[in-house]
Amino acid sequence: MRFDLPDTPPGAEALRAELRAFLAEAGRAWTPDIRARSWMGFDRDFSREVGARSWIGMTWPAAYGGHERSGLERVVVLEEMLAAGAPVGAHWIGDRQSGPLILRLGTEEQRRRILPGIARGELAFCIGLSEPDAGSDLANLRTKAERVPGGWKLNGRKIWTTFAHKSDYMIALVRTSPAPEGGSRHAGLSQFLVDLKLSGISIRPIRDLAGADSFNEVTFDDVMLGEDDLVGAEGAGWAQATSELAFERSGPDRYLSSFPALSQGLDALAANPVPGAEVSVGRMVARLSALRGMSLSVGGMLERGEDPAVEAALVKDVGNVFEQVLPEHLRGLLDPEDSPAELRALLAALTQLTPTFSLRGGTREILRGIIARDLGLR
Amino acid sequence: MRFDLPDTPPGAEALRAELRAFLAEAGRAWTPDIRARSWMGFDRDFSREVGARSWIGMTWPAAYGGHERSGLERVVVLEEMLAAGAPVGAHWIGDRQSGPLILRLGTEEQRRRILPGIARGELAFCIGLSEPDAGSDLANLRTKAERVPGGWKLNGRKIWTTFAHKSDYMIALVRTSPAPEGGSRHAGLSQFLVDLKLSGISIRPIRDLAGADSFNEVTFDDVMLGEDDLVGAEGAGWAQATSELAFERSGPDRYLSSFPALSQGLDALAANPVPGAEVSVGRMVARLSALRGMSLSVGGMLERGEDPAVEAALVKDVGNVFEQVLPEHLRGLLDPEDSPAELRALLAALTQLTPTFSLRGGTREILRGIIARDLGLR
Amino acid sequence: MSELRSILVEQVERLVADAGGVAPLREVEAGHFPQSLWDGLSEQGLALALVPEEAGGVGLSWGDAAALWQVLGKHGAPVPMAETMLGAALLSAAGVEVPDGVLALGEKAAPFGRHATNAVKLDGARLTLHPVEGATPGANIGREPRDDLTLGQRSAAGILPNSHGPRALRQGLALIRAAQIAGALERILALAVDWANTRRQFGRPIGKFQAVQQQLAAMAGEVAAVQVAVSNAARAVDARGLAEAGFEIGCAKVVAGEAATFGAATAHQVFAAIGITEDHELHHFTRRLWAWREEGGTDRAWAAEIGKLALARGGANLWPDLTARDA
Amino acid sequence: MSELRSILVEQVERLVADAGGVAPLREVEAGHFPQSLWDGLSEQGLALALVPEEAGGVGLSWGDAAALWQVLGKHGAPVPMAETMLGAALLSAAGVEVPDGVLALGEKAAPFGRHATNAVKLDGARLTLHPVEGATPGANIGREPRDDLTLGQRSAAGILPNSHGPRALRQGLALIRAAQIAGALERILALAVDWANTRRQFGRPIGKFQAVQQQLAAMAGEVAAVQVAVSNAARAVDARGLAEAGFEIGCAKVVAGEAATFGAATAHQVFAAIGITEDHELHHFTRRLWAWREEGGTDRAWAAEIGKLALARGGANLWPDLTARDA
Repeated sequence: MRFDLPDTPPGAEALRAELRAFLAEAGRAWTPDIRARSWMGFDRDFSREVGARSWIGMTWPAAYGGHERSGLERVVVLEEMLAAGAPVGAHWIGDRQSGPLILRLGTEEQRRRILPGIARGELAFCIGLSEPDAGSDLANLRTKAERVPGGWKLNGRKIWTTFAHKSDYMIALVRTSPAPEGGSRHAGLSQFLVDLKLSGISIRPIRDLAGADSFNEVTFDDVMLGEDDLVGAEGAGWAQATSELAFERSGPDRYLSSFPALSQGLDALAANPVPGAEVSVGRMVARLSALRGMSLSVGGMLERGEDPAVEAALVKDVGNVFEQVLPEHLRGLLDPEDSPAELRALLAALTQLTPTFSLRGGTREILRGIIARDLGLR
Repeated sequence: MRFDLPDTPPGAEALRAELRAFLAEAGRAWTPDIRARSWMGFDRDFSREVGARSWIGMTWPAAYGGHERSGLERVVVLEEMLAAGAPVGAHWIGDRQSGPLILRLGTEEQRRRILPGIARGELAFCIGLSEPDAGSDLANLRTKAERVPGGWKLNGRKIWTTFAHKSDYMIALVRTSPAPEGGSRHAGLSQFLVDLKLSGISIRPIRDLAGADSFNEVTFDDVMLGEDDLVGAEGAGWAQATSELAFERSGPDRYLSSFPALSQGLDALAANPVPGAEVSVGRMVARLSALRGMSLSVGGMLERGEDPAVEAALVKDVGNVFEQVLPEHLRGLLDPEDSPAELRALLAALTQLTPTFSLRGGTREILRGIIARDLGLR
Repeated sequence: MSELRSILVEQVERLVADAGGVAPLREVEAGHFPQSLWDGLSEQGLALALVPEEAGGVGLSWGDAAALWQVLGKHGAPVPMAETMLGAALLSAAGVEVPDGVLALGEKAAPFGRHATNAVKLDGARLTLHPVEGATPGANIGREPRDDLTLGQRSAAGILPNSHGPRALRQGLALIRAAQIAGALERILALAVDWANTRRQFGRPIGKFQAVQQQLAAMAGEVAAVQVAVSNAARAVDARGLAEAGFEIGCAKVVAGEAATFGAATAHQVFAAIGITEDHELHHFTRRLWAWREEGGTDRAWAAEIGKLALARGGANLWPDLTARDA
Repeated sequence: MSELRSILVEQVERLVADAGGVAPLREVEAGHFPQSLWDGLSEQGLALALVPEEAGGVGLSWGDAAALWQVLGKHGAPVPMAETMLGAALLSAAGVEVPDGVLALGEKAAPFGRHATNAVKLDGARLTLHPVEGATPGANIGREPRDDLTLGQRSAAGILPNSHGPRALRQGLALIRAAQIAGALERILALAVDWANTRRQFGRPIGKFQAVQQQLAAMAGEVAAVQVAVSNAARAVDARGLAEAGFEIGCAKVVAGEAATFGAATAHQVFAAIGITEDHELHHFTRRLWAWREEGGTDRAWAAEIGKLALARGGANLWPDLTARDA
């Protein structure tokens, strides 16, 4: 493993200033629950505004609606959005995963069809990975697409699909041929671009423990896909999806989810000083600073075209622990009876969300397994 | 699992008072290093004094030098010794493990030969379990005793044997017949009472990282044992040793090892108040109180003749974590520069000792495996 | 466990199970009071369980009561029976006749206050009883009613004996919550073990994975610690009265709060996605664990109190104080 | 990593390796100074590495220096080269000619003070150089010399520029220790991985057990965090000078201290009994980790400082402040 801090991109200061002005204005309307959910919050109007300001698809070619800026400038945007707790869920997946996938492996037709809409903040994506019998163990996927004249016929069921009920498209990983006897269990999987308005698709929202409906179960019943809905190479879906995950794991969304609580917690502690609180606060701030450096380093590697799969797993592992314990640390400092109502509400919302932090993008056990292999444990 | 607090034995108050007076006097001579080592410290003079006061072999029949008191009175003695950080290592193993084993499973001859000496604080014992190729995995033991006319011939090597170089006897677990093909890997092991003065035994002390020589490697080269040195049944050694371990795991030595530092830390904090320290202190004291309750509950079960194997594993697991983090918690409160020299020395000694806490009596992973099985994980 | 206690525990277990598992929890979280569960428990005379027999009650020990609260916690039982038991015990101790129905404790964020006919207030040693005239609904993170009440003129008053002390309400509530936490932790541990034995990943039950085993084993240790701490606290109340059991109650609430945090996180980690769905029963217990650790004094608040005491008494007294409190 | 830095790192790696692995560590812990190792490093001009070229030094950046200190830490190199580099940098910055030989930093518990010919003291911006006239030997938990010195009359003096600030010595030492911790952690992680692949229990290497894998993976995350925090701090010194890099240095020392504690515990847990023997090399590194986390300010002390600053600046400034410090 190897972490090198990248240089700050030119113009970062000005970009940050623009973002902060925008977010300060937009943020007036956000309740503690919205801030706590941040990228788990879905707000199409907000995403369209972000798109209008050229902050989605920032690194993509102009031909596809992108803005041809550097990856590190993009990181500036992501950081600022998350630090403010902005509800970025309607464009997050498209900008982070689905768009880059299509740009890298999609056909020219797919690029022109999809990317500009994502960049405008108008097309929302979800990722169809998990299934009832395949959570962490994706090789066990059963949803399948069969070749038929003119395209593919999709049947099966995806679960835990975030925002499927509000999205336009899903990138689905499904089986297109059986795993070869004695061969890799990961062979025979392919990725498809699925328009969620197609007939044969039914979407059932699954309410979560906090009462929100971000998850879904999506059923495919003889859904007809065109030839041009296959993304990348047939049978290469596993490798494609895996490199997508690596990309996903290093972003600031892996350590900033609880940040709004820290920021508000500082004010609560300044207003009602708690003896000795500075030590815990300093420990959280130090770790935040280190995590930001780790995440930026991976950003720099991605920018240079390197493959930081393990570094990304490390960021997510250390970052998730931080996100999960941060509300607990604050709770250990601030007695709820003495805390401002807004912070109390934010902490209550976070408490119910934190269990998800170490699930999305791979469970802690899976990530640590990846890291262990890289360390040379065999 | 099931924990019920036992009633305090009658006379406990008076017994505690006696012990405290004795320990206050004896403790004048103990350096921080001695207090930090506590039951890892070996002091034959001290053990003889403890024996003279009838505090060893307390529950054994008078016929074997015991004092026929209750197991809960015995717990009072153990607690007071450890809370004071007394160097009890010269009689600890004999009193806790080897004596009870011989009392339960030994021959009448063995009882008369051994127990009175232990109770007087004169016979010191060590336990020969680990071998170079068998640490946690005791089924892999290679040291073996072969039947020969008149007894047994012992060959092999034991390692990590605490105080072998200062002890009189070892209770050794060795192979007396090969593990049956396809049968239990634990079959064919037996326990022996080994007089360490026998010819053919060589003992090499292993210095530990703090420079102390409590560990040893013990080599047996055609050591001749008598018929009457077999303890318990031939081939039943594994079960015998395992039930011994369960007994070992629940004692106050599993959560009190760092207690002297807490006690001195309170004084240092009272002298130089640290804002907010009371919260950490309260958490440590609360956990100490709960652990004491858990340990006493197991003591009560043993007294009633029950088999608290899992409860004992739980005490050791929770207790070891407490013992290990306690010095770190104190370090998190007291800057070394402001601490009294004696506390600093005590913490330095403990820092180097804490890694051993989760080894002796079974590693954390092994213990948790035992607990998981009992929970019904399969 | 005494025979009486076993019988009581079994009775309450059965009543709560008969009420339909998590059904009453869903009911109360949707805004309805599970009247039949309340009635069933009331008919057993549970509300007066801590009132001495000579005063018309059942005369249970606090140890027995804590065992019952643990059962209530194990089922998340969404009725204020534990609170009512405490209120009745205090009223009776102060010589006030115990009214029928739900008793609210205090007037701010009172547990199930909207369903109470009367509320108990404590000021120093002076205990007063008030009719509940109105309630502003609120809820904790477990979605249990926690209401701010409008109380009428006191309808009765009395003086608590010294053995109860001016913090009897807070201490009693802390012990209740610690006991409920012990029960809820026992429940989610059992749920997690079942799930680990059922759910398959990578071709085998996840309970076969060492990482899962180690986490659940560590959780079992925490559950045991809370159970012992709660027993110890209840025993101290029986031996010396509420006023003199603050240390043990505080220890129980500290250990319970820490274990609730760790246990909820561990269970969710084992259950992964399914555990955070509304349909699954897990969250009824984890949300209550998160709520209960805050009520009756947080673990932080109690730790500060115990810690201050220990610091004031000094290192040489720590061990003698601890052992001197053996009930 | 720049090419210059790679070459330097490689050179120092080779010199330290040539000195015989842990042999010099055993030597110094037995009371002897590993003179040949010191001489080898000195001959490379390392002592003057942070002195600008125009002042006769090598003119390395702090980033380069931190990389070297990490290498020294990785080998536990028991010579005060990092301290001497810092002393020389400060002397040179204050316009004082740098004397040959070991430099002691301060006079209380001075690292390797008994082997120093001169000592550097800082009072406000005033830096003074003194001959060492006597030493009362002491040691840290790593058994490295930490001596109280008797110093002679100052032999030279100068004023540090504002860019260094009155805490330049403490901050420089904090950065050194954080970098050494990063290196030592890298080392014990590698040792633990090797051991896990070699040591067999229950018929397979212990590295096959998921519990061991998960622990070492968690440790790798901590190692990465320290490395990044150290790079970030060194970069801040290069960009803004020591005086303005207190925040980043403090962050590095906090993260390093926490990681040292966790990493040493984890490595010992993996190594079990063999790891706590004097014969095994592990403890040379874990004892140094325990010692180094205390020196140059504990993680607690630095956390308090950073935390106070963050509290004074308020929540709204936390993120802007953090990003404004991008070097």
